[in-house]
Amino acid sequence: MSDRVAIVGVAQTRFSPKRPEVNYAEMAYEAIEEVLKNTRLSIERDIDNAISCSHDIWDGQTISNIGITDVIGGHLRNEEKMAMDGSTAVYYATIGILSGEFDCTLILAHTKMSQTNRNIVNNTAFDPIYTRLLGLDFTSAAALQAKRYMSCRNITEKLTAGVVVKNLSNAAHNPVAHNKGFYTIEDVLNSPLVAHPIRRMDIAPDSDGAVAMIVASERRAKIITDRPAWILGIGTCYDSYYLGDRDLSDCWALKKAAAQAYKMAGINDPSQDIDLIELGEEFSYQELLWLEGLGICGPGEAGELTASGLTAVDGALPVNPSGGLLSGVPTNVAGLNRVAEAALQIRGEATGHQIKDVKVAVAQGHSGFCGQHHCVIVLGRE
Amino acid sequence: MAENWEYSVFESDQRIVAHSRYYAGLMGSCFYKKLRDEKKILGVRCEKCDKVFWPPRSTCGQCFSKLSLDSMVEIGPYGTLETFTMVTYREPVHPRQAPLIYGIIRLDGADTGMAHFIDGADFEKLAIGIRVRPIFSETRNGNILDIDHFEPM
Amino acid sequence: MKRNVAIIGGGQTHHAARRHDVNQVEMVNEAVRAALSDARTTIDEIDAVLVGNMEFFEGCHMTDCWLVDGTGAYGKPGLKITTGGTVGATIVCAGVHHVASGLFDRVLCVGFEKQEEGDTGAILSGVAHPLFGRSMAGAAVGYFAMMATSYMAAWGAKEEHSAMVAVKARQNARKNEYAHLKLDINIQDVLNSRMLAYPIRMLDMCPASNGACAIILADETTAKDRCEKPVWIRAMDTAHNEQFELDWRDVTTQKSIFSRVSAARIYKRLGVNKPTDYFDVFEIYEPATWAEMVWYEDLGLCGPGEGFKLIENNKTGIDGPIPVNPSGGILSTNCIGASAMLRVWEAALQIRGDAGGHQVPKEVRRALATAYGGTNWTVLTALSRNIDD
Amino acid sequence: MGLVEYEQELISIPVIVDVPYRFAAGKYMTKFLTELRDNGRFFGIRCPICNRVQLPPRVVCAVCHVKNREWVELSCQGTLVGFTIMYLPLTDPTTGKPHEPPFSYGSVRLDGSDSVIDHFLNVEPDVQKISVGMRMKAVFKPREQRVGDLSDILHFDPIPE
Repeated sequence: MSDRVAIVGVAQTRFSPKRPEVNYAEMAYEAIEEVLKNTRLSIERDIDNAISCSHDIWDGQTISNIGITDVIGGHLRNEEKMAMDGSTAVYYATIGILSGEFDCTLILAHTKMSQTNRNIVNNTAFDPIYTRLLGLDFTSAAALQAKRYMSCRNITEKLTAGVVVKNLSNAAHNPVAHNKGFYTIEDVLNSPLVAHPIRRMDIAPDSDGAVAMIVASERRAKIITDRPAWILGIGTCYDSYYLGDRDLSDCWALKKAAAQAYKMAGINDPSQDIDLIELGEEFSYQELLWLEGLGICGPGEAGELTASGLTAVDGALPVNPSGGLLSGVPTNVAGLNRVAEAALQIRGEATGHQIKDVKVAVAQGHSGFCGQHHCVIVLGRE
Repeated sequence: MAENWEYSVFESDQRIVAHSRYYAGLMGSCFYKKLRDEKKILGVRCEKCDKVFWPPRSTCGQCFSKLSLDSMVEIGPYGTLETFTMVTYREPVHPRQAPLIYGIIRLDGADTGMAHFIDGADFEKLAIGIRVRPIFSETRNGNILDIDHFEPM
Repeated sequence: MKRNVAIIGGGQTHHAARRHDVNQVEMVNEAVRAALSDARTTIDEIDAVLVGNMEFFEGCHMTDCWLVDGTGAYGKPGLKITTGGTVGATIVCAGVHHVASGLFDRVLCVGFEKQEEGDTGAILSGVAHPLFGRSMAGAAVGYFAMMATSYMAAWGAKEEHSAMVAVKARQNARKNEYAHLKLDINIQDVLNSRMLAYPIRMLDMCPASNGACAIILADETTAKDRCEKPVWIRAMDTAHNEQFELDWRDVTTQKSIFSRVSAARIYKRLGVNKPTDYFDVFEIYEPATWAEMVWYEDLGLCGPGEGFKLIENNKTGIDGPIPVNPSGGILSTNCIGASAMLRVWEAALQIRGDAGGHQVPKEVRRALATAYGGTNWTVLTALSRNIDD
Repeated sequence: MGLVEYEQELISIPVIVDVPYRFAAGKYMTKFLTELRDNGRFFGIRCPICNRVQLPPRVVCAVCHVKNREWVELSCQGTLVGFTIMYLPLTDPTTGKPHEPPFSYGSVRLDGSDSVIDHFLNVEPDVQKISVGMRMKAVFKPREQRVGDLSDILHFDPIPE
């Protein structure tokens, strides 16, 4: 990119299974207040655009950005709500700044998963004509993908359990995570089957929380911080819709999204050029499948790669040192938090789980069941 | 303000209930009428891609060709199991009681799969690649539950 | 903006109360194909697809994923935005940013609503805060009714004035082959229509429509290369209003109001002194008749309290000096996710001279489109025929 | 092909989307709703910068981008600032039945507040009998019927001059 855009500030609420004492606006404002304080920016003076990320049906409110207009600084000003994973908000904020329209954009993603039932909400993402009446939800759909992927690629349940063990122990060092601890592969394999082959511990738990981020043009970024996390590449891509349309053991759309982002960032060999990855594993198998989509290894190789320790915090390519989504990050917030964690690593601010010398980090998020829409963001220190 | 907070947490239980009705369109109506009245399953062929899609669709997602009603072809009724899972939890949106088995079935003559229920066999006996056949519902109303489930042959 | 952006094509469905012959994917596809054909472009040449829709109205989550076959988004970059009634214009705004960024040359923007499929009443009551007002089920009609009583009390307008707006919209719609409510009605018909909330009658409100609109945006090189009549997007401005203070219905309020603030900003940016001289046609988002008169005033087409005189003197008719909504507007067609995009597209058609039966009988160099949604939000879009105009 | 009839019935699929929610009122609305329910009192919140008293209470003053802190008890009396006569049946949430139209409905600005409450007006549904500027008073349901919602207010009564 000829003009550059950078992440200049990040704030996360603590993530929690349930925040009964706050409504979603108050929860969102915790993150907004924090990011403004960290960057010493004011909405009135500095922020010229706001992008929020959530879904009406999760929020239980029609046009649910009504509920955060006040706290995000939308009154008489610009605000746009994306009904997608939060990673896409970073993508769109970058485009907004590159267009020359904006200099400094506040991004917010929030969801209180505790206030409703994820399976009922997600069932409405299935088309009402051919699939919704079957009662499918994201867990049962993911299980169909997991079964296909694991069978076709000879991925054992031990290998996916390894992802859980790694991410939950990583989360133990992340102060905002809520699902964490030191478990064994047996612990994971002994947890109850939810939808074969997916077990309870393979699933990202329900969480409440919000993440706020400020993205700025190069000119502004350099004034705001001496440690900007530069957005080097961005990419998104839609896959086909129906479960039966796709080769579920592959993730074609992620490959296309990654190709766009890598080309822009000048990444030729992702397995060598990337120092760290934060990706959206709502289910443990997704970490392996997405790693293949991100070009880190060939089809079916991600399981052994993970078992070898390559993706551990002390490995050559740490993946989800924050604990990932398995550590408890709400839907919609998920991808924005991936970008936020990658930015914290680039900025050297990942308290408790900082990886040494991260120069290039990749964040990935997805929307829809089994990854219908993918977004890839490449961040760099330079 | 937070210092002397004398109020207990206030939560309110509510529902949003929407009565929706979704139209299947001309091609979808052909599909459901054939299913309901004749227990036949239709897909649609894209000549350009040389592929047969289920569910039928009036635009090929791959090449954006317009597909007409004349391109509808009968597929199945037998098919091959591409993947499956057993769901152990219960939700009000499920039309049948857990544990229930979902599968994706590629019907003979089609290039894409259909998600549906698998029944009539022990879960342990299921495997990717086995042959299955549809069992149609006794009463059929013109929706996807007109197929009750698929069972191994 | 770093690059100039033009509308190089667009299309819409024939909007209607019932579209039982198509599903959502197919309905959207009609508009997309119309836009591609109008722009003489193929889907392969589109770099990104942006979708706007209020999916809660249909009871569908993540519709953008379901619609990939219809929108042509399969294998392409894209995103979905939901900002209420404004969303169609917000999507155009997002498309403009995409093209201006230099990363995309041709972007397809799609807005739609298939209102008959969902439960509009249940979902509209969900707009209210769940713990403050939702149980009262106030409904949009009550809001515009209060705006109307305030307007009548403050400025001395009569129910006949709102009826004139209602008649103008539906008579204009009769000239627009795509419009939904094409009614050959007169003032008396409006005044005889069923009272919903005094003084708002059935014919004072917008219908619930099924329909879609698609617009293709391109950079300057592509536009000049590929399009005979590109329409340039000169400026856009968005203003929201805070959650609980809905002051638009108090027409005498001295507070800063979204509509006036946004108009002032976009006029300043373009150097507009007198909007009625600067713009040749207006396509505004008027969910109720009275809102159209308030828009006249807030956009500066007349002074405060003079809006009803504009309609009384037929200034805003299709052949008047300040044509407003020659298309028939929202009062004739309201497919929420498409509504605000239709304002932009209809404004572009006027500039191209391609509006057909509802083309205004004068030269159109510039046009202004407004949007309305949420708790009093707007997006304004200024369009021109000449790139440096 | 003979597979398809062109003159055909059009299939539609009815679906009830029924989503449960447990909404948290949050810190600000909790005090407002609890006081309304338990004590029949109204509380607003004052912006430390512009001083406007907002109802319902909320975390941030949207105009000044600052956190609200100072609670203000409001009167149960106020002034009518807008009204309509509703001819559409609105559902009464406490009974689940429609509120029999026509009825009067309006916005009342409580004394001491800068915001309004929209509610039923206990006035004959006749435009000649309602006017902007009328003084109004909140009438509450009996304590045992109150749940912590605006429907705890039965309606607003006009205050005789």
